[in-house]
Amino acid sequence: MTVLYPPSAGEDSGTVLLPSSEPLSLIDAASGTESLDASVLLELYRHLVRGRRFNQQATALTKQGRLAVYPSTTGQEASEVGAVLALDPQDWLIPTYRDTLALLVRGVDPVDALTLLRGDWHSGYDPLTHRTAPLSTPLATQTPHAVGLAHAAALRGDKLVVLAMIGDGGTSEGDFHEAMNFAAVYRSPVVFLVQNNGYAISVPISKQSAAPSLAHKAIGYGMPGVLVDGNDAAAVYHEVRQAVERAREGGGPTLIEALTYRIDAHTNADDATRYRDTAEVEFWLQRDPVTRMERHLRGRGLLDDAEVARIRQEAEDMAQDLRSRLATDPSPVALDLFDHVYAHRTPQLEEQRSLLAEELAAAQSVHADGAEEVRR
Amino acid sequence: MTVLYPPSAGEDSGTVLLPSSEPLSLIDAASGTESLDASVLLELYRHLVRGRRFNQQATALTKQGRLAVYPSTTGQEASEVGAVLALDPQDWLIPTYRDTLALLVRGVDPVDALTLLRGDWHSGYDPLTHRTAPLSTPLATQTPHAVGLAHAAALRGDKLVVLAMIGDGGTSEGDFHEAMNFAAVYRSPVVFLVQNNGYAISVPISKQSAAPSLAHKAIGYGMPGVLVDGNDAAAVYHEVRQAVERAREGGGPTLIEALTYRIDAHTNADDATRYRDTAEVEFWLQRDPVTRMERHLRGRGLLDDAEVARIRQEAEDMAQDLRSRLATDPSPVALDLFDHVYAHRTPQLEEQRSLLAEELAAAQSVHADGAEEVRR
Amino acid sequence: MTAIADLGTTRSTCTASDFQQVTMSRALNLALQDALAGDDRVHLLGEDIGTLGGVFRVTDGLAATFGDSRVTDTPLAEAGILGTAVGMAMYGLRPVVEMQFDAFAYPAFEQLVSHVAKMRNRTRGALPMPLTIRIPYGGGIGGVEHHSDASEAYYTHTPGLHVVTPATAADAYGLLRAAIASDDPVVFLEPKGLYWSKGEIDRSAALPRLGEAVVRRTGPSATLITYGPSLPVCLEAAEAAQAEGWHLEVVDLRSLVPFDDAGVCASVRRTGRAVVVHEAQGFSGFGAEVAARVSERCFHHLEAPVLRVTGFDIPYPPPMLERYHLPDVDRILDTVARLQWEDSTQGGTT
Amino acid sequence: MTAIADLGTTRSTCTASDFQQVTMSRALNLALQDALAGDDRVHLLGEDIGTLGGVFRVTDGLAATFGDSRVTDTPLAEAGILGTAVGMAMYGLRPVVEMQFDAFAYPAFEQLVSHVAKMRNRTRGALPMPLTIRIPYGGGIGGVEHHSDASEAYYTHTPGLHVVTPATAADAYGLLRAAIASDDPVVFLEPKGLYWSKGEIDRSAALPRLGEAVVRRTGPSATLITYGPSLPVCLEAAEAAQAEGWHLEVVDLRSLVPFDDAGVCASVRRTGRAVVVHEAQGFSGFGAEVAARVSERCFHHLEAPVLRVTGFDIPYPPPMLERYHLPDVDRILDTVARLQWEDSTQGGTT
Ligand SMILES: Cc1ncc(C[n+]2csc(CCOP(=O)(O)OP(=O)(O)O)c2C)c(N)n1
Ligand SMILES: Cc1ncc(C[n+]2csc(CCOP(=O)(O)OP(=O)(O)O)c2C)c(N)n1
Ligand SMILES: [Mg+2]
Ligand SMILES: [Mg+2]
Repeated sequence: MTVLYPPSAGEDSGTVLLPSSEPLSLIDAASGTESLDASVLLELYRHLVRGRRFNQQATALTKQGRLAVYPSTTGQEASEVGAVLALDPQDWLIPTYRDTLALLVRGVDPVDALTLLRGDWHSGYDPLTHRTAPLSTPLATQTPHAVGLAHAAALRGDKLVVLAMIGDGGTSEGDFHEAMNFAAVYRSPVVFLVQNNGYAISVPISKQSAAPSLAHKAIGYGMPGVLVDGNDAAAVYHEVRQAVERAREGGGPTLIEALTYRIDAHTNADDATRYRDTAEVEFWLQRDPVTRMERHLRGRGLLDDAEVARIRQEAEDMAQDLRSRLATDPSPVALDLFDHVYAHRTPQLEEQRSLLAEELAAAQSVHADGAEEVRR
Repeated sequence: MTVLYPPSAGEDSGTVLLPSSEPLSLIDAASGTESLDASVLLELYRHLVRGRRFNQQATALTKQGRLAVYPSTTGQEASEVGAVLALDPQDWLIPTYRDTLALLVRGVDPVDALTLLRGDWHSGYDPLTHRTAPLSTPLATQTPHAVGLAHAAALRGDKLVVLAMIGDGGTSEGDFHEAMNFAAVYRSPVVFLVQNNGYAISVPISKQSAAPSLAHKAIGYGMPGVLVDGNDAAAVYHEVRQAVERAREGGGPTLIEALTYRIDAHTNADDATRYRDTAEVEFWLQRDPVTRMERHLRGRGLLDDAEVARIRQEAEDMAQDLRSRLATDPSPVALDLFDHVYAHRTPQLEEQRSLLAEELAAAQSVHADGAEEVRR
Repeated sequence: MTAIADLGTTRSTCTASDFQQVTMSRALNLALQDALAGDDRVHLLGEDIGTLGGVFRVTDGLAATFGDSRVTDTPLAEAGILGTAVGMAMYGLRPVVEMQFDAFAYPAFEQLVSHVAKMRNRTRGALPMPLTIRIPYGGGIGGVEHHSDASEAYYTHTPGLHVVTPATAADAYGLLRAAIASDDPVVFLEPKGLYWSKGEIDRSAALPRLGEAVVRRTGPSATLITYGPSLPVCLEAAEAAQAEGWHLEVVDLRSLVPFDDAGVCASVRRTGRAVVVHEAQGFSGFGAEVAARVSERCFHHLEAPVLRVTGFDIPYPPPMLERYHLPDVDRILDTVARLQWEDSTQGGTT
Repeated sequence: MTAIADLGTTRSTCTASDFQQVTMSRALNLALQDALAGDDRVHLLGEDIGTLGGVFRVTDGLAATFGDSRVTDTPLAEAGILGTAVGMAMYGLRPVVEMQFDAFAYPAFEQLVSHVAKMRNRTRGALPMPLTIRIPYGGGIGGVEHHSDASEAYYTHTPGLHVVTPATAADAYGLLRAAIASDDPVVFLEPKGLYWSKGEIDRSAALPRLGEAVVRRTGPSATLITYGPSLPVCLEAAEAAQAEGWHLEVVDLRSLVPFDDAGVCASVRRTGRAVVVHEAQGFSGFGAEVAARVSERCFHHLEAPVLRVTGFDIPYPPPMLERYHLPDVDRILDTVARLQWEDSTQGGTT
């Protein structure tokens, strides 16, 4: 009879789950990251450069009206890149709304990754091919999906791990709590990555949480919490990789807080000067994740000017390709609106589809007549 | 410029918030509780005896069909009584659905406390007089109310503290998480008391949480967490009192987990043998909160047979009074259904009220005629 | 009262046979059992559904038979449950979620509206949501507040969901099997007041198609359009109406979404008069949709406006007052009496 | 297009005067400012409403003026925000909550339905909920999914709530002040597509009574019944309809709950024909309630069934397709054309 509770909780049962008290493992002094292969570091760098260029290009495209909106991850590339590269192909990625860059790292075509933000459909890539869920706009709601997917895979005996991404603000939502708890109770193979970029739109982390760190939240669920320098791609990669491996071996979920900073405004529509000063941004520009990695690799002799130029050119080509492919507006088909609501259209949707089809045909014939638009 | 995060989190920032590693301060060995006044202990005892008798009586009344349902706190009296007595009159109590006993301790008339469960209205006491919210049936939803109330009082400069009660199962709900976080961020004067009675209906705590204790959850919000023996009224009183005083002095919220056990089934409608064995119940009967307090008081020479008899008689009188006052069915007024939906009835409710009034009048006249009930 | 259980022709019952006389609760239990046995992608999730067998015993014995990985007690968090089920569906499973009571499904509202209902559409069909969400609903069982809500209108207004509700044991079995087999999310509303009503089920019959109403009683005078918990009271009213010379037709919608326009309109065109009956508060309720579309589609056949008998626009009453709120035979007949019989020959059609 | 801003008579504007020509966003801002200044129990809570002034700038400058204890940035958790506001209301304050977008109010659904709407009734009036819940709603602004839902029907079906939506700057000011002054909870739906439309407000006028519709344009042929974001398009349609010989009356409901039966029916009895127009998906939408009650109450005055022009029964479309979904002038006129004009003299009443 085991009625005593907590059954096996010794004196340190809480303490061991706490994040290390030296969370900021700066890249140059990193212990675990030293062991990373040069090829991994170079791959991280390549994606950082590409990611930065993508962020710049996408932001530029909003100014040209080619994208409805773009939430940039400039400054957060290390977290986006490091976390996603730590996954194996069979693993799943469950991103939040800001993670367009994570999609790219996962292999999604940049144009398809931008469908939501361009506005031609809600999601533009095949989630099954890429093992990547659609970007989740309602904050934190994606985290229980990650648990369910991981749980399902575990039930089926498939050894895959799910990476759930979320922002600091998102951790305040009830869904995050419920997902963390389910994952811990089911010991599901999920890695929760919180990118703490200091703000939820205008609200600073100090108004969002009074916890010593967001990683400390892990302890209340009985899972390990890790605080990592989110501007250090190698450190993020290393910590996520460790958590992924633990999860894959049946060790259950982990919460990782990556401490980073959103250099751009919340989206192109936001005016960040309303709520933060430039000195703060300057401070974080000093810790730029792309520059840091480049400096580190050069310092270790793993990167020279020629390679940098080659990688930059590759990123430039991607940007150029993106520009040209987004230069024309897509023509989404209006009648598609009715085709995926259900597996089969209901009689009501048939009727409504016919109505729209008639309207379109009428408009078409007016157009064909070359006449002024008149009442259908 | 303070962009480093966590700004002041030192090595022990998490550890200090952890519950003590010796959580079960058994009454006989309690340190803090030794300092309690004898009068407090006797008052606790009186309420324990009364509470136990109330639980028995209410359960009996369900069998007689006088109550629709009763969720008993037999076995949990120490937590109900100890926590509520720790409040001052100006403080507020925000109970969850099981806490009928807490209402009594707060001074609510037993019949009024039972209105919800008797079924004549949703709540039967004046929340303002008693500074006690209605029993909250949707689990955990009451916890943000507690924060709002405490926050409002703090904004108005009123030094009151709010006690929010919740069960172990309720802590899994998102609303609990959101409330804890808001309370911590606003440093609101709230004490969250989780009665961990081992089960949420049939679901044992081991399926509810993987945390070392529920008190550990406090750390993820940056508030102190306390694990207390929930079958020790003095210990509960002591810990809640300390948290209340800290909150009143501006020290912010506290999470207290009271480890206890639900001796009866979930409600009279439940069959607990489906999910737990009697040996488990037996184990907890050994730790009966009423007996323990009695033994303790007798051991300290604070209680003798005469006083025990007097207190038991007082409880018996309360039960007798309850029985007789519940012996007849109340006659709630049907037309009241329309009177409190809004401050003023809408035209639609006026119409609907007239319809019902006509129906009632028609039924009445049929009745007056002594005729068989026929179509109105 | 014409009990729902009396509807079918009674055959001799034998445990091993496909035909069984059972309560609705048992019919649902058998549907779950057969679905679990028939498809290993079916997983049940919910509060107290395992060892306890659910507070209404609908999942009784299933965890013992299929194990807790198929029939899983979850932590107490409805958004978490439904969100987890979404993830499981993304992986190709067919989760069946139990919400313990109607009002306790509200915490999952965002998951339902923003994900369950939209995931297929969002991904152009790549991530269908073959989820079933079982919700006991409605009153009449003396439940305290939050235990008797009739919340169907919230769901019927949410594109991407099917909304189904049985009124007989046979439909409970058949429609639940069909819901689980559906590639789309189905909100399956179980009239808790009818859990212990009995009827005959046939476990070998072909599954019904979702979206078809059924005429439970024919009659030329007027049509009562109803569903779920209100079917028995409508049948009782129809029986009583005969004394007044009204021969009422009773249509059981069964599927609120998709809606059976053809079936409903055929009946109303026959009778020329219609009353919609449901327990939920009337304002902006599902009855409004029924009345609006029947009025629009059968306008020239209508001898009188389509009337509604519904709960009042108030929070669900406490147990001792619920009978004043719920549609009853008298209120239905009073309403039928207002169908402007003076204007035309009774039961006449155009 | 007959812009909403053109409705009032224009007076000379001067900053210090009570009359101002302002955007709806600014009108709301002024209403909040005046409410905060006039009653120290008024507190604003929401995401980004402080320093940022809200994503639509409705709370711009208020935190600076009144301090963050009156205008408070909350953590990101809508149930927590509304639940906190419930507690504040219990203590006698008058919280005004901002939900950032329509679909992001869903996490607070349980708090809204099970507490905000029911607390007064539960306690026989002892704990009223003088709460205002501001929700920007509707589409037409090119928002990505979850940013354009028209969720009014969920709220109108919930007894205990008032549901109000302005379509002009003047109503935005007046109705919001009235909502905050109300002793009952008001879901205040702000048509986000009209935030930048202009109109004249009068800060010294008496507050409007909640529950009164207004006729925005008179005409004998048929009544367009609408509200919020669809008012401008209805007025435009009415203008265009003149070319076809139809003189349309346009009723702006303003208050969905309580509903102005008298006002609406008076118009429909005058015209004999009605079309209900709203952005939300039609099925089980608020238009169903309007159509059902108008059909019931004006049955003998109706020359044609009450028709509806609404969004389709689909998840809100992506930005590039939203124009196909939203009611537009052509679709309204096509629908007016279906009002069976052949049966009677145009614009005739019975
Ligand atoms: C449930 C919900 N509430 C509100 C919003 C509106 N919103 C979009 S982004 C955002 C801030 C998110 O902050 P954080 O989680 O820190 O992520 P970040 O933007 O910093 O990447 C808000 C409030 C939303 N998308 N979903
Ligand atoms: C939101 C919500 N979900 C489900 C229920 C149904 N329900 C009532 S009590 C209960 C178990 C509660 O367990 P716990 O929180 O441990 O409290 P206890 O019953 O042990 O006092 C459940 C699931 C509810 N009341 N509210
Ligand atoms: Mg952030
Ligand atoms: Mg419990």
